[in-house]
Amino acid sequence: MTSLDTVVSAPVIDPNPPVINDFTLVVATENGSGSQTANNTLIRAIFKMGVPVSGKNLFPSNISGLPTWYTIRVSHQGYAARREYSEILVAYNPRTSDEDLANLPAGGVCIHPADMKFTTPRSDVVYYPVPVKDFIKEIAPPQHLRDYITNMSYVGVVTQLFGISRVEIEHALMHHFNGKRKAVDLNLRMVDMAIAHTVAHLPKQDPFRVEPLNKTAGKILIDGNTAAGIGALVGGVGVVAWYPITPSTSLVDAITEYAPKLRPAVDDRVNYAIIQAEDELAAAGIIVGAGWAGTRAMTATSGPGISLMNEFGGLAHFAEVPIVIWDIMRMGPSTGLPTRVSQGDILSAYYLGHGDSQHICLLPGDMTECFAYAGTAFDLAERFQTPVLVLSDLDLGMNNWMTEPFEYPEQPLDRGKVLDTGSFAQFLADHDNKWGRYRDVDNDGIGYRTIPGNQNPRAAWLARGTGHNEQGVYSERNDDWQRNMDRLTRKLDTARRHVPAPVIDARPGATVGIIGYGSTADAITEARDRLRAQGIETSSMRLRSLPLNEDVRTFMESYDQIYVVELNQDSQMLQLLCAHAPKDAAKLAPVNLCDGLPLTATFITQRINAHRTSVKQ
Amino acid sequence: MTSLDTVVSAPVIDPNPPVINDFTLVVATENGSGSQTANNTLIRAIFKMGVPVSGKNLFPSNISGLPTWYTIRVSHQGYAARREYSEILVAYNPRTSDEDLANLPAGGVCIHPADMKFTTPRSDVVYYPVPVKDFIKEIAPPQHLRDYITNMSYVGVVTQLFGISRVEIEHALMHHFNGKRKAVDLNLRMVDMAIAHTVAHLPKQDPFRVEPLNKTAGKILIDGNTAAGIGALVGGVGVVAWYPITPSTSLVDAITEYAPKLRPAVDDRVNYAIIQAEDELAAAGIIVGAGWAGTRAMTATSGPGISLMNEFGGLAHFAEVPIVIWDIMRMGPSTGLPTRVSQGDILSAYYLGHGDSQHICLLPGDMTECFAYAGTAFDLAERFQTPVLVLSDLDLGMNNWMTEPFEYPEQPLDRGKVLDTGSFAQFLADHDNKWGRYRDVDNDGIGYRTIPGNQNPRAAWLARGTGHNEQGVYSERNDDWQRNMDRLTRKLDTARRHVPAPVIDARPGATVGIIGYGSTADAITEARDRLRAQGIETSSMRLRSLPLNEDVRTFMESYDQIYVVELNQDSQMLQLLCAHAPKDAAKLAPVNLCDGLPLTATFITQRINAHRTSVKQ
Amino acid sequence: MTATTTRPTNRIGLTTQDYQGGTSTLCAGCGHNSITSQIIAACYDLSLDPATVLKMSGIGCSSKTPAYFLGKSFGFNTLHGRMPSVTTGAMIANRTMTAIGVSGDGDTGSIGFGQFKHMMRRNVPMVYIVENNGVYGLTKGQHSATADIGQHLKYAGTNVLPPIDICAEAIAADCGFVARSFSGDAKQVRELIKAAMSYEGTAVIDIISPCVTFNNEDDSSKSYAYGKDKEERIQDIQFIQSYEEVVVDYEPGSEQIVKLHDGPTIKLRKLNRDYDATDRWAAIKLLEECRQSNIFVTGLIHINESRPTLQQTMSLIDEPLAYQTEAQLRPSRAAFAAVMAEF
Amino acid sequence: MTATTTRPTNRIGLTTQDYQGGTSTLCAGCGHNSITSQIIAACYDLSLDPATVLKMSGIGCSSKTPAYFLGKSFGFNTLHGRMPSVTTGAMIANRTMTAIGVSGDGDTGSIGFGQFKHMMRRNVPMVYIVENNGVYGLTKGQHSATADIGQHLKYAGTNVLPPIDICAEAIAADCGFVARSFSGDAKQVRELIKAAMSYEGTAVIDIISPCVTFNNEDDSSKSYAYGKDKEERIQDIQFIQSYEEVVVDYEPGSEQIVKLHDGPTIKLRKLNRDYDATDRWAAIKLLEECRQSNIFVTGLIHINESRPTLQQTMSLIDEPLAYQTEAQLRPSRAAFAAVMAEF
Ligand SMILES: Cc1ncc(C[n+]2csc(CCOP(=O)(O)OP(=O)(O)O)c2C)c(N)n1
Ligand SMILES: Cc1ncc(C[n+]2csc(CCOP(=O)(O)OP(=O)(O)O)c2C)c(N)n1
Ligand code: SF4
Ligand code: SF4
Ligand SMILES: [Mg+2]
Ligand SMILES: [Mg+2]
Repeated sequence: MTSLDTVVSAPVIDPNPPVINDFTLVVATENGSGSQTANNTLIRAIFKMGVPVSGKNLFPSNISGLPTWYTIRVSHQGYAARREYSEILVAYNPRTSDEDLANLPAGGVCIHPADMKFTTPRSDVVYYPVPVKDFIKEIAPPQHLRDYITNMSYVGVVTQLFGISRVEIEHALMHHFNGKRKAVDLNLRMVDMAIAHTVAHLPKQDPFRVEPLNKTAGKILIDGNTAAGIGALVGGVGVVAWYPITPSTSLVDAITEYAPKLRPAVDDRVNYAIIQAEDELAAAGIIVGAGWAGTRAMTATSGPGISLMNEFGGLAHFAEVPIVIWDIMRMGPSTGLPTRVSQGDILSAYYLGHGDSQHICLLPGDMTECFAYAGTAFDLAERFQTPVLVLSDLDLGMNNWMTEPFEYPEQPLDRGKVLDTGSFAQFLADHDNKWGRYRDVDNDGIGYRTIPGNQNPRAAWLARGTGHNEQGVYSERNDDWQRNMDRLTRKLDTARRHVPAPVIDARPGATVGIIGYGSTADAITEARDRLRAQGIETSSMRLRSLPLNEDVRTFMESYDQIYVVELNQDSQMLQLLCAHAPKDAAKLAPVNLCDGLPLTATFITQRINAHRTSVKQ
Repeated sequence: MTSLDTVVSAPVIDPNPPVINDFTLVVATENGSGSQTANNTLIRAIFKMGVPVSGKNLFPSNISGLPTWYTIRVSHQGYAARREYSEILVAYNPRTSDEDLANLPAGGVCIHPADMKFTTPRSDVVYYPVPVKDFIKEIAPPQHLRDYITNMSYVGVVTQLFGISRVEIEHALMHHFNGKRKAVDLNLRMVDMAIAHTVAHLPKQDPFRVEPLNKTAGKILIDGNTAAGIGALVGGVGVVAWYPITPSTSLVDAITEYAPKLRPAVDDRVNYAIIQAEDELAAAGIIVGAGWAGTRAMTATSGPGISLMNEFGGLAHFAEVPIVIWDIMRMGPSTGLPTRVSQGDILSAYYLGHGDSQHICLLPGDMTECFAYAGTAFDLAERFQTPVLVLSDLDLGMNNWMTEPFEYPEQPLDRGKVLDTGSFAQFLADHDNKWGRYRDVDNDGIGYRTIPGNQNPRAAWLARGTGHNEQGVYSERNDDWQRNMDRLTRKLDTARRHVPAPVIDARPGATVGIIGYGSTADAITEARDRLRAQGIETSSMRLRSLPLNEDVRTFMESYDQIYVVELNQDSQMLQLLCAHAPKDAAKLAPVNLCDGLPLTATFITQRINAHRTSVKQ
Repeated sequence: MTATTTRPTNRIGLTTQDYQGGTSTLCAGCGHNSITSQIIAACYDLSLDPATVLKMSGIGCSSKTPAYFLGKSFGFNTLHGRMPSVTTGAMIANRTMTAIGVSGDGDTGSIGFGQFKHMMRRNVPMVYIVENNGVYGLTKGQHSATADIGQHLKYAGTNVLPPIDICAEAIAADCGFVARSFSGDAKQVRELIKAAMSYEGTAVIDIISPCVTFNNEDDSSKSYAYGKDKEERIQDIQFIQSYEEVVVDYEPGSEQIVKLHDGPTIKLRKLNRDYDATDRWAAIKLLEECRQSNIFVTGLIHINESRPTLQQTMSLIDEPLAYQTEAQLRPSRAAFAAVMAEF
Repeated sequence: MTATTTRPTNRIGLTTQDYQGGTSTLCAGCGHNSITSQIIAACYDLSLDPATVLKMSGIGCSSKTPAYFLGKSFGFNTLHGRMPSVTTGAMIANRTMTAIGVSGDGDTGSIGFGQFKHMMRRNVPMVYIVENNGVYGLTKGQHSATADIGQHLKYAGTNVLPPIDICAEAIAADCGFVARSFSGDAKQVRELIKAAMSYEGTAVIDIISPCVTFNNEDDSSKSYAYGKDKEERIQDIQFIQSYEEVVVDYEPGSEQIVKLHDGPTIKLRKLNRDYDATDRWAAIKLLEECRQSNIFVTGLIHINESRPTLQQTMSLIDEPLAYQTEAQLRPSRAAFAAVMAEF
């Protein structure tokens, strides 16, 4: 799409032999034109044929009329990362058609409306023109559905050309329209018209083919925000307060959508609250109030919202109130690129608030973790009586990923050390009749908490962001302050041992380590396969949380050269790793990109190879 | 004052020989009781006797009635750091008198109202009772001045007992009351009555003496906020927007006070604006608007305000708007201890905003720098078109420090690369008729800026926090984004070479390095003297700014063991140093305190000695 | 040592002692301290179980006061200007609590203005007291947003901006309980607090509460002298609990009776004005009139019980969300499986 | 190729082209686009020098529009809800500029509510347009704070909270120029913008501006259908520049003439109502009446020229602070020495 990508020069594609289940297709349209239905239909049909597939939507930050690209990667190996180029182009956006065409590799495929003009047509590309206007004239859909139906024409052509199952297309439409036959039929008419046209007029001239496989059986396709929304409901969420912001909005939308199914109302009354606040400060305030009062409370936001939540993050940390903040990271600084991915909030989130504060952060790397960490975040927040930030990103959150279906959790909710009226009395009996909100009874830094409504007259305390002693009483004494800070440090150290451990893939003989986290996991896997093919064996560590722990130090000790892969400008995780393991800090080299696009395996291998060359010299 | 301090066990003091110009006196009163006049009088009188002196006020976060301690350190060596204990106590607060007495070293001195009862009187302390009530009865001051005049009684006793010049006391009062004879006389009456009483009834039983010296000639006593306020006016400030918060308020008060003198109104109209905003978000917004429009705009705040300024910090960084933010650091997290010192905002300030952003931060370490950096901050902000944060603290900002008087700046204001209507035309002529707000013409990362009012029809641009190209036009292209981020990185690297360099004191033969910054400078100096006496020679580096530069790496390379001294819990600067110089990161050891009190030399030496012992074992 | 005197107790057997908090650290004579006393008195009179009360505040001298009353109640001294949102969250999480919040004019009118307005819009059940002294006490005497035009302060100089009228803003935001009082008017403060605590939605009480240290010059509309001289009560207010077996007799015309949801009654005896507190339009008129003529009216300015509370609009269950058990919180396996099957 | 047609020019020789900006990326049919056109038309009519105008905005579809008009003017697309503070700073720094800001109902009524109110309190000179569609356009269709009770949206469901009335809030904040219009009423929008740009303090124009994508159902009070059917103009408004040599004749009784500070005139021809826009109390009444009866009145609701602007209250010099030279900014050596001698 842009020149940066073209540093990876596109290969020349041979029309023979067939390329089966290993290519990428990009659909160029305008947003607001309803291409999402078409794209979802295609991706689902391929997926249901048993072929691993993933979809990434590159869309603008406006409502309609601007260029959008949807990339569908078909990969029998199961690679889901972005690639620099796509072999197949559906050029349905006249405003970008020239650039889109230019980006095709030689031997690539261009499907386009018959009336589209290219300024510099290429001779090394296969064209499949589609008489879209004629189709539309014939079908004459209602005006408001026109754009949607139009897009179904490329679904038909693609289906026929690449061997996608017509049956699965129909199933996908049935799924999309919740079985509404009328809608399905209208769409199918266009699909079939396009199939018929393709059969009759568009002889196959390219090598690309989808063939049924058995690699998706039992799996589902889902986006991370939906996974997280369902996960939050399964995880016992009580209060969601939020303020709309891309790309986090769909997470709350998912909660709203699935709550009635997962937590059905009784007599029209519900046991959860979803409240749209007036801004992110208020959203944070509401969950701080709700968390303090004893519910599992969460918000979802993105960079600008994180900036606005600093003060409340610090309060929750210091008053020790459990809250969960999902940050679906988008490209910053500032308003930045609202619809582009980044991992740029690592430092902002970890250090949220002024003064000394380091927070538990979870770093989901796949759909299962997006789902599971929604519950884990609540468990950790309540266990450690503290904010937990879940740092997902736009790529994980808004794109379609293949995954095993989620499992119903077997562990009970961990509500942490909460004393109700009954257990409070027992606690006093067991502890010399002494209780203080912030007393470190168990030497793990975590006090015993009571919540409003506790009937014991001694159970109440006044939460505050000001200095306090173990009883929670205001104190300006320097020893009270230092002792409290030391306890908070101890608490973080306890947390260090409880947060999700990194996933380490240690390969015998590897001297090179790769550290990554979050949505770059697939690109790293693919890159490691390629490096191995090149003769470079690597071990990898996928971080899944902050604070960093001993495993991380051990991994860093074990390799001579370690690459830290991340999607930000300042190598933020690398900075944290340096401070965490100073002894091995010098081994770290950044493999970082900050251009708003999901990472590719090629970027990683190129950077690693370049670095190895430069070191050798 | 508190148990933490007592880990340093107080020495036993001999009544003989005399201890001259080397002791600390602490005045315990209630706040709101007007003791500030009394304390300032004492400190100024000693200072004018040519004896180095410093004062530190330990006051509560309320308005009146709570315990307050004012410590006056008299030191012929010129040490100005806090000490763990004071030899002389003025015990004027009945609510803390027992604890205060307990904290006196054996052989210490206790001056107290005659009617004060101590629960556990000590026999190893010298008492000087003062019949305060009798004095007051005799003087019968107006009711609203009662507390003030009462406090003058200890001024008299201290004056007489320790040999402070009565003439200088009078001068100090004249200074304080702006020469208002009536006020001076009323106060002097009490002082003289107390002197007379001391002469008659309180024979000297302790060794402490102030004797005239010549070590303060030409110097002044001032606090850092006043220095900064004057500095801002000298530095050409145009707009100050702020929201009241301790301990930054007095900085803006100083601007308000000195503006009419330094920037006198013409026809009752002024060329500066001081505006109290409705909160810190608005204060930040106002200076962003004012900086963008071309003035030197600043705010002063503290931790909670910094938290609220994250979003605007990111906008100013990314839209490249010059603003200056003074953070007079107090103890956090959260509301924390509003009247206690800390260096806890290093990371919050450096990384202010979400996404990738690292800001220029200045770290004044003395009064001269508080003054000078007010101008430097504007110069850097305009030169680099970016926010500059000045990280002072409560100790620097609100306490009295001895300093050389400030010098009128010899350098002109650096307004950076601003093109007005005339120079814009010239720029076009010189540059192929091309200009773009964010074009890196000079390869230093800094574009040429125009400000509203420029008459050239091509000079206008739309500032924004969203993605933009070199023209400042909205862009979502990944190459535009990455190129812009790379330029910002380049700009930071340019800044690295322009910000105030660290002050290095490299001693021959030293293998130990000490890194510090800000208000801990005096404690470090004193600690190094003591370590030297112990046989441990050290070199030191006082950091004066972020981003860190090459000098820092060189210093870190040069020593085997390096201690990083700071007033925070998480060793924040140490973390930055690790990331800056990974090769030498393992050499760093923290000497950090987070208890709200100014640092003492003893804390540093103890921690260093303990660390050396532990390493040896 | 002395004979044990039995302190009087209220309906649930508690003494005023049981409603006390820590020792105040405010200045002697601060108006806020009087309000603290009336909160204690009101809660005692109402026989409130301290375990059912939430004490909330922002930051400021005023916001410190929850530490000085109801020592047996949970509370949250939040952030500057952010009491509304935190209380909103707490009251959603546990709708069975009664929330009483104390804020300052700076806390509410400056930094917290947006949250204040949106809380009222949502009708979050809470008593919201503004201890209004026209000044920032805790940061030592800057003008606040409720300062009179021309108000002169020692350090801050003369205020040039028009004051925000807390009550007028509350009415504009459709708040259903809007009152104004004076910290020197102990009885009125107490009765208003009792009525407010018995009201179902957001109840705002703007109480002029002099700052003796920074803004008590006689010409300040926030001074004791001004309050004492200029206060004009709209009504004599009396709060009558539902269990009080008195027949609430009243003289129609000169008295107005407002029945609250759960039975208690507010009896308003009209004074100089013929004023109907249930008439929103009358309230708007009254406030505008008083603004124009600089009249300091106190009393129950407006009451409206028709707006649903936030928890009602959200269709929450009656029990506290906070007390839901795992069985209630976690979806059934069947429901979960059904959702999974959608993908 | 074709014969050069001379476009009409205004008094300073510019064509409408000179007031255009980039191509709009809003949805076709969006109300905001019409307002953009009227801003362009108004500036052209006023013969404003683009170099003297500041275009300001927050974040939202509405806030994108400054990119689509006055391409030769400086501007700042700030943060969500923060246009007021940034504009305040800019207008202090350079009081010679004329600021026109565009915000949305979410930008102003939700996140930006506090800043909005405080800007009016300060009387920051600027035209503040709220492109009010009752919905968050850019984040795809959530209810905003101006949404009608009962407003139903595809994804967000039904709104249960009472709407904020931008004009009523402006009047409560003592704003001296308060108007309401409808993006479909091009002429009124244009005349109001011209009047507002000639007004000295904060001028708020609340313009109903339908979001065709998310909130244009006929029953929405923010839809085209509603606006067209229900609009009731209070007056016919005509803006007359000072240099226009017309004798402003008017019919007393049925017309009202408002003279602005630097000479221009607003002529208001009364329609159904006998309405005096200079009467603040009348404005309050009108808005309350319309609120109660769901009437969509448009026109100049209130004008008051007596409040000093922020720069006046701050006693700023006439020249831009931003243009002060080093000699003006840096204290004299003598003054500096005198201050140093104080210590
Ligand atoms: C974010 C933030 N900004 C500033 C402050 C400093 N501050 C503390 S209290 C206060 C004003 C208090 O005024 P008001 O609400 O009127 O209360 P009062 O002290 O007068 O009762 C301010 C500005 C703070 N604590 N937090
Ligand atoms: C701090 C912050 N929070 C949230 C957002 C996301 N956001 C962008 S525009 C918008 C709402 C816009 O609504 P409105 O002001 O009514 O403008 P419209 O799009 O309807 O014209 C929101 C919530 C943001 N950009 N910044
Ligand atoms: S400063 Fe004013 S508001 Fe604060 S406690 Fe003292 S009298 Fe009360
Ligand atoms: S979404 Fe609505 S407000 Fe936004 S551009 Fe489209 S029509 Fe306009
Ligand atoms: Mg106040
Ligand atoms: Mg809107």
